[in-house]
Amino acid sequence: MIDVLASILQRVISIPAGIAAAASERVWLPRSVSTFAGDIDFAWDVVFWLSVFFFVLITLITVYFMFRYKRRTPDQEALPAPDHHLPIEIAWSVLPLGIVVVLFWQGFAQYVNMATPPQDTYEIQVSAMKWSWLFTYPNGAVTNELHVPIDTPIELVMTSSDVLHAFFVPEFRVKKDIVPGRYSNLWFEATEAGDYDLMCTEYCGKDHSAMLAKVTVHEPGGFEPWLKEESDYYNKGWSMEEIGEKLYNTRGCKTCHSVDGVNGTGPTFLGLYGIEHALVGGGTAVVDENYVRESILEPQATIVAGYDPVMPTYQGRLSEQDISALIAYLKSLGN
Amino acid sequence: MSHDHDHPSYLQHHFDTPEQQFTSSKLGMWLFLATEVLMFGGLFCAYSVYRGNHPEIFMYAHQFLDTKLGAINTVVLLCSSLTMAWAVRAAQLGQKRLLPFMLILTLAGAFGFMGIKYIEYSSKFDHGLLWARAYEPHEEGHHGDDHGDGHEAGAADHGAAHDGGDDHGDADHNGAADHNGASDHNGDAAHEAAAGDHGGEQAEALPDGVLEILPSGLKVEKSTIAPPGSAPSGTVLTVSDDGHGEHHGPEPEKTKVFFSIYFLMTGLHGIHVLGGIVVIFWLLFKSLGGAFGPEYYTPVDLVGLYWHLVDLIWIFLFPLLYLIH
Amino acid sequence: MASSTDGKHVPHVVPLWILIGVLAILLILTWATVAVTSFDFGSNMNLVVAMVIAVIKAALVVMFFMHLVWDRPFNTVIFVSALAFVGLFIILALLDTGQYQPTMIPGYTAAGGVVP
Amino acid sequence: MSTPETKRGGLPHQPPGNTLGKENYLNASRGFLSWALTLDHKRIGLMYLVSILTAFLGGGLAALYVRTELIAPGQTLGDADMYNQAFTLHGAIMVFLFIIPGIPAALGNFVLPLLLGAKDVAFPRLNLASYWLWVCGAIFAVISLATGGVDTGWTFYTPYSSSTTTSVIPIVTGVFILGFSSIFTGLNFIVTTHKLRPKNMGWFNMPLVMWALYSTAIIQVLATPVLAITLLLLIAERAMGIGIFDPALGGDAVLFQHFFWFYSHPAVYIMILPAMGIISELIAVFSRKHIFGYTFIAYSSVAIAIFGFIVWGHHMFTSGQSDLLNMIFAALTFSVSIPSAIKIWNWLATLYKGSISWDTPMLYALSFIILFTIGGLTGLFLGMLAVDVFLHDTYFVVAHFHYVMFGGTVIAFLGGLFYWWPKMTGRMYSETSGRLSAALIFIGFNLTFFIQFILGSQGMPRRYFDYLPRYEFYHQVSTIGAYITALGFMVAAYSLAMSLVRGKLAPANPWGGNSLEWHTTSPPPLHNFEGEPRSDDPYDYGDWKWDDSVEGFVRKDAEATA
Repeated sequence: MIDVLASILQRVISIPAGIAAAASERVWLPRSVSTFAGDIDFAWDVVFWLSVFFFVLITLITVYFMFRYKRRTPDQEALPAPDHHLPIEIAWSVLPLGIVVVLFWQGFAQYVNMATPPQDTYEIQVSAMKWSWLFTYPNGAVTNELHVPIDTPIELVMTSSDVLHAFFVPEFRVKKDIVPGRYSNLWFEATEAGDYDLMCTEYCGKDHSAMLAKVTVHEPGGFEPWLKEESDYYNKGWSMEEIGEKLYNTRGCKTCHSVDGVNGTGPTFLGLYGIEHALVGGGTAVVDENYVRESILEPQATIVAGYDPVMPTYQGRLSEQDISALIAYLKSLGN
Repeated sequence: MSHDHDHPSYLQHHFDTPEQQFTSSKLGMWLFLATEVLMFGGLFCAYSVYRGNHPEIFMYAHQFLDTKLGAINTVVLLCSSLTMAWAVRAAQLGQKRLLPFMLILTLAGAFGFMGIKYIEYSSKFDHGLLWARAYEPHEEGHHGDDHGDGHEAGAADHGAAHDGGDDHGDADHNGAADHNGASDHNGDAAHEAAAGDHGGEQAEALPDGVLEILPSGLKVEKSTIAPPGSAPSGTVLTVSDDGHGEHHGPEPEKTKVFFSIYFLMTGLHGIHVLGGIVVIFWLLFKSLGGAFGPEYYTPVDLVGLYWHLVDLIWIFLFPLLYLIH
Repeated sequence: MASSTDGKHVPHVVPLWILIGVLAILLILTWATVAVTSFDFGSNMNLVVAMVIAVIKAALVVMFFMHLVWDRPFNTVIFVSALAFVGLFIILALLDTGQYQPTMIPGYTAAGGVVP
Repeated sequence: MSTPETKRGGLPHQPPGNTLGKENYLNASRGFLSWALTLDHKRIGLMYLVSILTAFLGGGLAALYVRTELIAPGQTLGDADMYNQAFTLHGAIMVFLFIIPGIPAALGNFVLPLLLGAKDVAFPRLNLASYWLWVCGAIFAVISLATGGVDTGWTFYTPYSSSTTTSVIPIVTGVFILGFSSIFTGLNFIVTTHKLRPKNMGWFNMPLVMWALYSTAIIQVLATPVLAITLLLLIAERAMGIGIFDPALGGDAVLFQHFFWFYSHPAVYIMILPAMGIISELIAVFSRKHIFGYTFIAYSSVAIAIFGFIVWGHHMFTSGQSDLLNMIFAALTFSVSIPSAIKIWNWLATLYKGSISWDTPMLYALSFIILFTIGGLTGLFLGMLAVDVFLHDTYFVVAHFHYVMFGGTVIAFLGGLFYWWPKMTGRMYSETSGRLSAALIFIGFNLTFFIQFILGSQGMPRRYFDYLPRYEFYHQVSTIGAYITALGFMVAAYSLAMSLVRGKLAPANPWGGNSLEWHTTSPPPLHNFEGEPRSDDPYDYGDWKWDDSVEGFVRKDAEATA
């Protein structure tokens, strides 16, 4: 408790420094790094300055009246003024109508842009699950971080294997829910190389806020070599343990299973192989090849005591070879 | 008090006149009926969405409902609606013996409706035609696996669903009556003995792809499409109906959603009928004590409105669930 | 309709012949709605016919059994607006789900998470 | 007015029209059952008030937990599960147990029959049933908390809600029951408004808060049943696996959102409309000036109620709803902004040349105008399709709806509470502490939530237990604001609680209002009025004049106020 209070106090003390830091950055909106981000920012600016105008107007009127007509003595009566005025009332009913039509049009026109992908997009399959992302490229390479070439329209075909998730990269100004049982599509074209944060914005349970990934926009010519490097681990002369480690890092295992002995959403992999687990509903299971294989393909079949049944199946996401590699890696983590 | 000179016992203190009290109650009741309409509206919406997107499910699955029983139930409910309206009239006219009589007739209709609903439900339970998770269609008369005639083990568990039938309704009642209480065909030895004979024998001399011909003329066919929810893939039995070509074909995906909707809609409606039974009993009790007359019959009127709304919902449920074409 | 100046409530009594006549029509319509299922009117016309019959039946019940023709108009307003909102709900939901049907994955079953 | 009795119980200076120590609704009968089974709308209103304030305390503590957790990235107080349950609890309690019944069932129950000059609501037993249903729903919420809590968010989106292992069924059952409580209140109010007005009170002689409560009641009656069926389907989904909403069973997850928002968007207007009604009263009374544009305000309430039904899809712009529907709903959404704008302009016109008092209720009303303006204008951002795609499910949305729900409804609720407090209890609160609470809440609230607009525009998603370091500063400011707001509430609670102990006795009409509740004593007698109240224009304050000896307003035509 004291620790908590001390850390909170420390945060409070650091606030002035935070103000200085925040003031040096742009306050509204992150950088715009996609082809349509600029248009959306324009729509934002329109409604932003309109809002500032009306906010200042209404606040000024309120505060001015509040002081100008303040009641001085308890028996002070109001000054004579009309209690209705039809032309004025009609005016301030109809004028906002004109304004909102403009706003609707701004929002709608940009939306149509975002909703219709151009011809010849580069298509990447996105698979969202609790609580990680997998990206499958046309050549079969699979990663857990998104890499895209610059200045190329990218189309994402997204599926979820469990609950609702959403794909959101603030700098690209794109967002789309990923609905289980459906294909959700989204496209964008990045205009600046660099690393950006991909976040899940549809609440999906415990580690919702940890369902992050990096989006790397490659410089021209940088994407193809990277993609080649990422595909086909088995012809690189790596050992099975090394491939297993690579898979562990890129296929979402590490979101829930650590290799440092700390149990997370799932049991740690360190020293896991060969031990005997107590299971939910009684009984035990020895962590051997068959058990690991079953846990990957049918994670709901046996649940280790003390954990929730939240792991998605990797049926179809990992090949037999991949599973063997992961088992080899698990063995290398010892017992 | 503004109404101290004329203050009937039924007039509540915050109303000035019986007229005001009556129209208030009536307005309140109509608002309540509006909430009922919107509540059922949600179910009708779910129904429309699934029917709009998967007409094939509805075409296929409605065959398992018994049109004849549905129609009889419609008639029963309509008649009880008349007796209810008549009861209101009797109360208005101060016919103190006719009122309880009409209420009893209405109750008879309500119980008749629930009785028929019970028969329908138990038939569905026997055939495993239940909502999604419990959906496990199987044919009562068919017990091939138990008799070792070469069918895949477990086929009967998730196999043929039986026609409940607009055209073969009689076959279904017989089936339902015969096999009542024997839904667990693996555990009920007496039933197996009774049903085993024709099931086992017929299957032997059938053309390829057809696993069984039922007495009603239905062919149980082999299908390669597994109904969702049945775990292992393999031989699956479906029903085709030679009489009407449009009912042919394998079971569509998501058929179980139809039965989810069927049970929800008829179930919620059934609960409303049960609620109606309770309040009509209360009315009956009060009317026997002579509580209602021309000057005060509000409860009869309001319960009447409720009962007619229950009837009204059934008027839509019947064609939407039973009469799909 | 059922009002009087001194606030005493005077009921409106529905003549018996109307009640019985309405039931007779309802029964005939019930027979008709079953009978028409054996005809194929093409595309969705069978549904339309069934719904038209159901609406007529419902209207008869509401108007006569439920006294709405003799009742205060505001009660009709309530009932009709309830139906209108249901209609709005169904139409917009149908419009939407119909649009996104093509994106559905056939045979989808969830891979992760279980129901307790 | 009855002849004054001699002071009893050693009460200090008792102004005429104060019935403490004499016969009033509070002491008409005694004992627990006389409250638990009361049919008196005033007592039911008070019971509601105490209950929803208890719920508010619970929801507020959950909010403070959430804000404290977020003061730094990573874990501060508890783990992610704990955080998820805390924000779910905060949302569910505040929405279903506090804000929806808040103004209509607590304040509305107390004042609605008084405003109409009626003896009670049309169906007093139904009213009592509504209260006990609320209690029942609250008990289910507590059960779900006791059996492991819920982590779905207050929206219960499928398939998460149909697959999580937490206690979803109890809380959904609770909300289902609360829905019926809300329906009964709405039904009662509609019938009361129609049937129990005095003979000379036409529709356009009603106070505007009546129009607001009436419009709210329409929504309660027409929308809440859809929530009931949605929750029923959700329960069936979990218990029976019916497959309507869960894709794993053949259902459609987006359909759930249609169902949910068909209720929950109109429900937003259940929350804000009565608040607007209260503000219309406060602005007029505390300016001592006839409300400007009565008809426009009255019709705008009804318009909001009806438009509220056709815009639900704007919660689903990124949900996978089709482009066609996105477009339709985006266009319809803006329709709601017109009647809201009308109200703001009319309130400002009412202030013009008024005699504006700075009493606590008025301070709340004035802060309402500013906060609701921000809430409404930021709604424009979210109504614009392309901009909403960017802002959806970020803190911008969180800030927006808190400006409407908290800056709007809660502020108006507090204003109304301070306004009618003398009528309810017969006691005046201390203006000093009252004004302090209004100022603290205004400052704390803006600190908490304005910063969240920036946070959201930077892309910070909502419902995040942990966040990227670049958002830290904004979260810190927000958390500090939350504590200042909490302090403001403590001051408000102190102010009201102390008034019960040592508050001055309230006159019949401390503010100079002319709606009918000010024509009876404080607190009112059991049957509300002595004789038939005389109703005229509720916004004509010319008949009342300030009387120093009473410290309140008295009728000019009253010969002797005794």
